[in-house]
Amino acid sequence: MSKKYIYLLLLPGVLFLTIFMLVPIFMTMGTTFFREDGFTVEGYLQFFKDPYFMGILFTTLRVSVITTIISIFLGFPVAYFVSKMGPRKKAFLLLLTIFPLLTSPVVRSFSWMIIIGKNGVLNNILTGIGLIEEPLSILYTPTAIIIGLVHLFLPLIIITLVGVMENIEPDLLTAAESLGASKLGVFAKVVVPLCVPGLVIGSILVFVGSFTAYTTPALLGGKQRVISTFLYQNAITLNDWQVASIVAVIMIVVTVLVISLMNVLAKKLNPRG
Amino acid sequence: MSLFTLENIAVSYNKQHVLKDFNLEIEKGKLVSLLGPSGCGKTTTLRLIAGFLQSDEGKFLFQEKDYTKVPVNKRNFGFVFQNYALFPHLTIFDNVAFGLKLRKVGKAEIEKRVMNVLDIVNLQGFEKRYPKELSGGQKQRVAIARALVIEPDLLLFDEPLSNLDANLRESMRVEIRRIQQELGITTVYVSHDQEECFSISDQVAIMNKGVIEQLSDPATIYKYPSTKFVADFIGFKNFIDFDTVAEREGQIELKKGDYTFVIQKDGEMKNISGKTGAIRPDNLQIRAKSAADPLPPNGLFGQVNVTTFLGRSYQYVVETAIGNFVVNQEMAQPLSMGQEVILEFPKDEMVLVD
Amino acid sequence: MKKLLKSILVMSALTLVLAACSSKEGSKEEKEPEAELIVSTWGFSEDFFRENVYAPFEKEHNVKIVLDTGNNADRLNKVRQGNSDVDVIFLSDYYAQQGVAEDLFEKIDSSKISNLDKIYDVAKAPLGEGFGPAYTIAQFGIAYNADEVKQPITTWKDLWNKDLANKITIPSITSTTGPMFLDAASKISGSKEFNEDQAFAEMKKIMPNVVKEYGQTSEFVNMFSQGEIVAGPIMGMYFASLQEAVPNAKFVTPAEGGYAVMNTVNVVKGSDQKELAQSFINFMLSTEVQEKSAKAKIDSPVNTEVVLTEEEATNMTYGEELVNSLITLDMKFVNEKSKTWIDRWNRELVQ
Amino acid sequence: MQEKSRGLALFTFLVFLFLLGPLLIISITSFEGGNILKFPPEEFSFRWYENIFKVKMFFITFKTSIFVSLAGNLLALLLGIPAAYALSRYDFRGKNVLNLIFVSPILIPGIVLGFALLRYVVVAYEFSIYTSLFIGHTIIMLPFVVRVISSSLSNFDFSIEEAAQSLGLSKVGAFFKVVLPNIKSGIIAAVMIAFLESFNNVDISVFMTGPGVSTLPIQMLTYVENYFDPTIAAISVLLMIITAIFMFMVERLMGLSYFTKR
Repeated sequence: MSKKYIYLLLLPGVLFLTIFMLVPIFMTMGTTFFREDGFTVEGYLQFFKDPYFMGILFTTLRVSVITTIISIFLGFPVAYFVSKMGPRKKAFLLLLTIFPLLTSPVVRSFSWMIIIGKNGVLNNILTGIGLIEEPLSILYTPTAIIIGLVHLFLPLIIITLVGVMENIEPDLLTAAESLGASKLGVFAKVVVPLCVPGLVIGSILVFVGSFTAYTTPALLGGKQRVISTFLYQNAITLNDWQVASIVAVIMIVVTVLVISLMNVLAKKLNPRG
Repeated sequence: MSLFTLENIAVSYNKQHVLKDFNLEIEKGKLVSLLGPSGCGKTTTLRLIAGFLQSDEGKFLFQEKDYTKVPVNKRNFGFVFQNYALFPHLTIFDNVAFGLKLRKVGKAEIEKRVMNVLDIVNLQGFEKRYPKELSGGQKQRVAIARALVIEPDLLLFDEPLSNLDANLRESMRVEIRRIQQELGITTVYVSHDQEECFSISDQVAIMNKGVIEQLSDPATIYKYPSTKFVADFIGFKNFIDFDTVAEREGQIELKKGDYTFVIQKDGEMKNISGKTGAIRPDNLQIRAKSAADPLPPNGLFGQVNVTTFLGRSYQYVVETAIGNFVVNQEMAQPLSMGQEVILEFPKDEMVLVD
Repeated sequence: MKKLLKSILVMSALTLVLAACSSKEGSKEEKEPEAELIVSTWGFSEDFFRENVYAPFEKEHNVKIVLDTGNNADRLNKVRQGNSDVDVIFLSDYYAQQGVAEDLFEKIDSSKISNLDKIYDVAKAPLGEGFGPAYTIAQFGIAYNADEVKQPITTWKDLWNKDLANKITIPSITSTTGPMFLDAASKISGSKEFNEDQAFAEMKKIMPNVVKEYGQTSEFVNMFSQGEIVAGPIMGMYFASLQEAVPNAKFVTPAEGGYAVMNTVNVVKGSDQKELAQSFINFMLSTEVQEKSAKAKIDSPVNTEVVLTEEEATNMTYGEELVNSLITLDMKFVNEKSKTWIDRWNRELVQ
Repeated sequence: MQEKSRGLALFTFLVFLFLLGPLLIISITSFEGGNILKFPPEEFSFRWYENIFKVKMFFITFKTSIFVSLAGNLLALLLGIPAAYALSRYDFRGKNVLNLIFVSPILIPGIVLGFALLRYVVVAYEFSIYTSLFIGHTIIMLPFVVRVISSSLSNFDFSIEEAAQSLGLSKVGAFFKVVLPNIKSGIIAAVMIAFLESFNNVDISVFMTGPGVSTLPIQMLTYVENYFDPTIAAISVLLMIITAIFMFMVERLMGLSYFTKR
């Protein structure tokens, strides 16, 4: 049994991914740099000089950052609570967390359309109890996108953090308490630092997911575009493949950049070394 | 007559030689152990014999046929794994019958042979259970039964007892030896536990860095290690590198600086080419020295440096003019630190090694 | 090793077979009758068309009609990319003009389309001789919810009213009626001729009122019935659906004038069903189909033989007089400018 | 102290309300009898469930989705199982790069992958929409198949495979008779997780629609843009039921640990 056959096992899959994924992606990247007259970064220069595009890019980045921060703030205490539960309750709560994750994003975004619309559940309740007179305009605004994205990605951060928190040895917490730390002190000084790697992974998942999400902004977003719907519009509605390709490359670059930066951060902050 | 031979085998892993110019001959019906520290190549040798890996160079002859390139599944060798390797999805019966089914044995015959072998390993009544319902020792016996039932030409054990607790290990090795002798199956047994190897083997091969240092029956190895590595490995902790070695009147005279030692040469001691004397801590004689004591023959003056209590005896490290020696001694009144002592090297306890 | 190789070969062969099957089975599934006519359309009132247009046509010609639905732009682009096998395409005049300019359509043999004689002259060949006729003329006007809008809306200008902040939608510039609304903006700026800069300046002023642009009119209907918007410019043919959801909805022809939207049918170049496609166009223009869709308030008729009662004609673009009163844009001009407009629209308005 | 953990419990409850409330509301509205989605419903009826079966495109796209997900799943298994086996069984040069290639479909933004596929596979090679959907979905399923099966193989003791060989099975035979039966639950879990990933996919499918061909989520997306009746709510309920069944099966087979390990 030589090593050759190991590669033989991998060959079909690698070949498939190369032909149908890597080659198309690299060709897409290539076309943004090469025109009839050779190598050029003209397309990108135009892009970054263009306030319209930069507006879309920054809106998307802003929405993604806010989504990530909200998800962490909502997800962290919940993960802590869940990880403290007994095995049966924990399993049940995890199932409840995972369930939305496996539900179609179309369904989840649509459910928010029912809730935050002018005639939606939320406005009906608020006007019903007399808190407001005019219904709030939430649907078709960036706020709506953020709500939808938090709903989409919050489970990811919860389960990632629960996974990390489960691996914190209980002895460590007892030890900290025996050294005189209060419950809150234990949480801040021991639990939080030990969760950093999980927090980073979770943040990557939420940020990258928000940055590239299509369904939620397409359904809940209004006149303001985000980068993924902008790519779609250029590719399909405007048939401008040059611009679509540049947007695609920028999306890949931002994604890769964020993942590598966060990984560096994770290595630096990891208290376990 | 030898059953199989490994000739000039070389195996390398990541460009590092694990075995090089490796030779081994094993006789039919014998239980041969490969013993050595981890990384010495014993498991590699066993896996090579089994066919799980192939040598870069050299030949493997089995019953005078070239087996070098024969795949595992065509070899008809039984292999018993360290971690049992039972099929978790099959019952004990199906685990044992696995090899027989592949050999297209008839149903009734399978039934008979499986029950028979379960009887041999004392596991009657377990055939309907699944591996996870068995204890470690029981699993190991199933693993042995599964390897035995195919009537293998060769039985291979890879540290089969290392996952069992001490008591079970002792009874299992007796069991293995009993079965092997009853059935007369040639067996290669790998372990890093000396006691285990010595107690069950016809022959033991002590390996180091991909080479067999000594292949002999256990008693010979125990008494007459042939190399410094073997001696050290089996508990000879004290070594003296002599300047000269001379044979005289059935005795050997050794010199180290100003000191002269004499050791008995009996029939079994073959090695007099070596210049290193070796002796076990248990065999050195130690006693306190009073001011007037002269140096006895085969003796040295020294001073106690370290004392450790071993339970049954005390262990001392004694500093002498030609180096430090480790001595075990049962004594009511232990020697104290810095005590002047006399060491004596009994004539018939020191051996010469390479 | 040999066995392993063999099994890998078998695996990869399986994979290939599977891939082949998937593509075959895909088309086979739809291929119960002999021929297949692929029709690219909006998907609006699909049930009506399925029952009253496609089914009878399928039966008569023993053909299976397969639909590709979506907005004008997306569907035209699929034809541009040349991988859609579409035979017949329904497009508004604005998009059809692009298709003509890019040589995407077959010339039509007018002798094969006998019903052409029965329709309005303006509808016979709005894109030029030999290209597809308009099967309906719609009016682009304003709809509003009378329950929510206090001052009745009568002019385009009324949509700029500050009371409507965050309460209207406008057509996206990439949709058919987008340029028409831009023209309306130019008109209310006071300019007689179309003035691009002034039009965009006016557009900028209306944006605070806009919740979301719509790419497809059904989105308008959707937002209107959900209360997300209370008014907006829309084609008259969709009014029936608005009224269904909001009984007090009103449709008006603005004082500055409504616009004519001609929806055309064309045969896509390279179609292997040219004959059948022309029969289909002929069928669309037939008195029978035109009358049914008029009475269902789906499409206003272009066939002059269709006679409607006053009630039936409400909200329909019915009668030569009305048809002639509608403003028509020079689609060639629109086409030339559209790239610039889309660009300015995106840059200046959507922020 | 007591106060604090009660506060935490309340907070957790509110977050779960946020996560599950919308899904509950959508389920309730699906029973609305009227034409317009309302909450709470004014009259109770199953008519929108019936409507699912009346809208032909739902049925057609449902079939397409099922077909694409199942066929893609099969191919992903054929490509993914040997790869997962090689990646978790052996050490070899380039292993990290190959690992990266097999997870990259998760890392590359779906919308980018969809566009690249449209441009360089659908348009460039004139593949049919069906074939392209099938290819695209196989790509996005592969990393899930490889990951889930690898994690199942990482718990597998490969000496069992050697034991089977020493008893007379060939390498391939040992794989099918001993390895496969013991990672069966991992494979089923992989199939289900990959299926849900593919079945719910929008990013890639949105670029691959053609005459009469589209996937259910895309059809739902178009439908939501055009109609606001409770049909989508009704479909959502059916999809959630399927999801729940799949999830409980995965939980039974692999335990929840699969989901928390990242």
